Amino acid sequence: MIELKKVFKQYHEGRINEVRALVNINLTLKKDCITVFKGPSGSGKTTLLTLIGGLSKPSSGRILLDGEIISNLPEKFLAALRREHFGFVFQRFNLIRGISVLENVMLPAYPMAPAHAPLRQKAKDLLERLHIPEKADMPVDVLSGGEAQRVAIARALINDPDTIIADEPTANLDSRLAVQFLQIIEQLRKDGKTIIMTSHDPRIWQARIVDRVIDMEDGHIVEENEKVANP
Amino acid sequence: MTEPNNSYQAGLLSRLGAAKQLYLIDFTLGAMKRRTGRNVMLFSVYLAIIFILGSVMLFSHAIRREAAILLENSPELLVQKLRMGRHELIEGTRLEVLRKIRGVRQAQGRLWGYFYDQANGANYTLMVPREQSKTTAVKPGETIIGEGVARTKGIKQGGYLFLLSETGKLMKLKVKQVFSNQSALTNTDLILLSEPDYRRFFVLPPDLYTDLSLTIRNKREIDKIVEKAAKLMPQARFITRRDILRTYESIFSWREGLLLALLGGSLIAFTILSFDKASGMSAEERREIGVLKAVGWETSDVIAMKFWEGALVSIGAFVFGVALAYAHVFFFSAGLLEPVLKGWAVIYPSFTLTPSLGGIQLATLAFFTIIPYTAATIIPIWRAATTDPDEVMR
Amino acid sequence: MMKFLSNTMRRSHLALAVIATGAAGLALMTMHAQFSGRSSQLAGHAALVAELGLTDLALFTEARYTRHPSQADLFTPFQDHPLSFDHFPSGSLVLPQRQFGNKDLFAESLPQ
Amino acid sequence: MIFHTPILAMILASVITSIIVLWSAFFALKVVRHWDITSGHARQLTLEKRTYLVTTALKFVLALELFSLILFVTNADQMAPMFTGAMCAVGVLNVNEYGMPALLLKLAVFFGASVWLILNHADEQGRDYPLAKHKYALLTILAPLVLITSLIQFLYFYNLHADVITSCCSRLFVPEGKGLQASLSAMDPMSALYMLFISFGLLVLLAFWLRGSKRNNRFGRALFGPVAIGFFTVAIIAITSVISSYIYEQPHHHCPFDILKWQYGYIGFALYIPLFTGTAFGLAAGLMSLFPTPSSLLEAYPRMIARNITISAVLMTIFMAFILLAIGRSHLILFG
Repeated sequence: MIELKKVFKQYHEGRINEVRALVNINLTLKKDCITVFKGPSGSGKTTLLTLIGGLSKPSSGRILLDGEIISNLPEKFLAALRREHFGFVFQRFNLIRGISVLENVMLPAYPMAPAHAPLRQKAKDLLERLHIPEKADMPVDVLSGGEAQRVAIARALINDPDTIIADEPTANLDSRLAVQFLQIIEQLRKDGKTIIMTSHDPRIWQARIVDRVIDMEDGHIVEENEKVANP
Repeated sequence: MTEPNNSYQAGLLSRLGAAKQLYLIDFTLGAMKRRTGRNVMLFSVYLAIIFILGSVMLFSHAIRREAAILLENSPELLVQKLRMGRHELIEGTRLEVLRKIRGVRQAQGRLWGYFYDQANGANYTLMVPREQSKTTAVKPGETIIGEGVARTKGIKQGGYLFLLSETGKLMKLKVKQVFSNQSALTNTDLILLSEPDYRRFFVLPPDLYTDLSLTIRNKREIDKIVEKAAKLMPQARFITRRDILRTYESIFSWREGLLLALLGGSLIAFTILSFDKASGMSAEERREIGVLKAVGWETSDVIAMKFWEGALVSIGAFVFGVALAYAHVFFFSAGLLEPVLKGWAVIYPSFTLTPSLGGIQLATLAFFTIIPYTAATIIPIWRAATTDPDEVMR
Repeated sequence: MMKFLSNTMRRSHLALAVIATGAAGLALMTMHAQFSGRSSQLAGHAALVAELGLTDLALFTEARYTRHPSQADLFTPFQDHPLSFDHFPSGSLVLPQRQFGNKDLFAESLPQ
Repeated sequence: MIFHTPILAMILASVITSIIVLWSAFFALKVVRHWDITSGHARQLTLEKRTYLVTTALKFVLALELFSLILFVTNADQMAPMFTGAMCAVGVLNVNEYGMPALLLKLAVFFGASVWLILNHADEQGRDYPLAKHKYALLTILAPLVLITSLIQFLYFYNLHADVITSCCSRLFVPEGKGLQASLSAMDPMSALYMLFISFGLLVLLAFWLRGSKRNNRFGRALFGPVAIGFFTVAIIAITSVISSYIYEQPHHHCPFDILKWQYGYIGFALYIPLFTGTAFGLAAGLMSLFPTPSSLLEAYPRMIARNITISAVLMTIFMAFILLAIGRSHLILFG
């Protein structure tokens, strides 16, 4: 369970190009539900995602994960926390060229240096589950948009995180692939994962499986509608 | 929030453990594949520098060691007469004076000098072997020549050597033997003559010698003996075996230092190159590091990974550079360095050095190449590794 | 072949194997140097030097003071011209004999 | 000044080390002044980022200093023939008055850098860089030490003239002589050996007592530092006065450096590496217990000190094992 208390975030503090990305955010995100932040670009939803996922620190205020303050942890512990709790799916997938698809999936586990063979097998199984096992040993350049996203999802799952954070997941996908993406998300929710996404794609925040939609504008939370517990 | 999953004990072992480093190397080599052009260029420059530096150092060290071993057998004490500061022939009568000094086992005159051969502009060293020499004894009309002489005059064993003496007469000598390449380093330009032939060739009165050589009974007394001899012959110059050894020690270390100072320039250029290469971060590389940190890599993991990139290039270039230098100096007898050493001499010994390679040389070479390179990449690697993870979301 | 290697063998194993062979090569060279250092060839050469009483290496045969640096007097390079330190290329590589035997004729002129 | 390539290499290395440590010290001053873990302020973030640079730089410096120390001794040994009267490294180090101080300072820098890195490793376990102020204060002491060492080492090389008459082992390590080396070998072999075993026993006893005791007696743990240094000195004296004679199988050969040579199977390394690292861990444990236990490392901190003490004791035991091996293998019978 993630709580944000009186969180502010400015970039380039004190300089002329100071940008106030987030203003006085107070938020509690419960486990085992799908939350979507919607709003125009520049509304601060991506910045909020970086704070929740421990990618950056707030200028002021506190962020708690399961009751423990994580906003002033040294970077080393923040990274350990990311490894353990969060799986990221980026808008542009951000797969790394030069290493094979399988290695891209295994990458987040490198710092903990588990045994090599079981890790390879685990990555293969993940690719299997996402229906792209045949591309394991190929470079990432051969992947299509949809395939690249599924590899990115497999990478996000390799460390068995309890929360998946996706930034504009369907921005580069056509409607068929978007539906497939939602099916994967639904399956992950059944597996007990918490999903946090940002999107300005109606197909996402209007989807029935979404539990909570939070509307944001200019760094503020505008209004929120909590769905009644979906069937 | 539980303690990070690796408890303190396991954390230490796995974090420092080899398993993690292997994963980092996996990633580094993969990432390096993308920028092969730049890496190959850096590797070849690195290899060339280590090859050149290695050749100079190995050659100098080997020849210094060989000189020390060989010249350990040079005469213990030599006496030269000087007049007007110039080397002058010394009278045989001086031998009795020197033989009277306590501690001198034996004193004998030496006859050696130079001969400039108009035909090919070469300088030969003519010498009379000492009485006690057996294998190098030469009867009148015979000669033993160094391989350089045989090579430049195109004569073989059994053939005849003709020398035009100052008196205009031609001296004909039968070549009894030619010294092999193995001893070329000290006798490539040597021509041994019997004493009568030598005196006839240079028109020398019977009692004059080039210098006198003394053998001393007890090594530690040399300084004492030199003092006494200096009182007897104030104007003479005394050269001990130690002087000879120290001459060569300082010649070669001075020269090696000179060459390294010259190469220092290229070293600095190379360090700047590596600094620039490491800090030349494309946007893609910066984003890539952002991704690594986002998916859970710590800054120290990224630093270790980047360090491995430099280390693999360094170690690879060092190992193969030294191997090439070793082969170049000891199997091709430093062919590339020959023009530098040869200068304008006509005769240059075709010698093969006894191979010598020690820990100190490897360490010194590493200090000159790997250390500056690694030092130069510390700051760029750190700057790369501290890119903010959230850059990847922007 | 490389494709096969990089698939089954991890890149790190491959890289470390290459470096290990390289290091083994270096160790081999050091042993080779150690071993051939004691070869008879050197001993034969040393005996010759002892027998003939040779004093210098025949590396630079251009002039007296470069052929026999330990024997030539300090003046030899000057004999052609008082200021011409020496003009043979190898002269730039050979440090003039500073000790000049035990009696420093021109002690005060030698740089301290 | 002898234009000798290993010398040029060591001077280059000392210049690089001095530049890096000097820069890190300036950074350390800034940390000691502005370090405030609670503020999310931009400056605190850059300071945190800078800590990584300092740690990486000092790891590089420690590795470089270790190799430089080994090269310093082995090169001195190889240059012995250039000096009349020098038979081994000791003779070469005595060519001028900067030799021995240079060696001792290099040792001090090695210990300083390794203690800093052990301290840094402990600091990294804490959630809020608990020991940051302490380790950077230590850095501001380490920096001048490195500068002085580089200077003394340069002065030593600069005043190295080929034809200087120097005195070496046979004349130096003779008990009647004066100076540091003489006192080292003044100890007669028997009592040196007793001293060695007694101080080893004391060290291991202290280690066990500290491990056993539940109470976190900081004084006892702080004592371990000086005990480690004490044992180190006794070990060096023992090696010089008695163990070396065993290894060389000659009662009068006391040189502590020749044992690094291949003729003696590099036993010198087998002795010195565990001894040096053991002393470093002992020192680190002693120093760490001087600092108050940081709040964020309440139970981890004492455990780390205890762990360092154990590692130090284990390394010293390995060292003693090699000592016994050296004595056992030697045909020399010194007493009885």
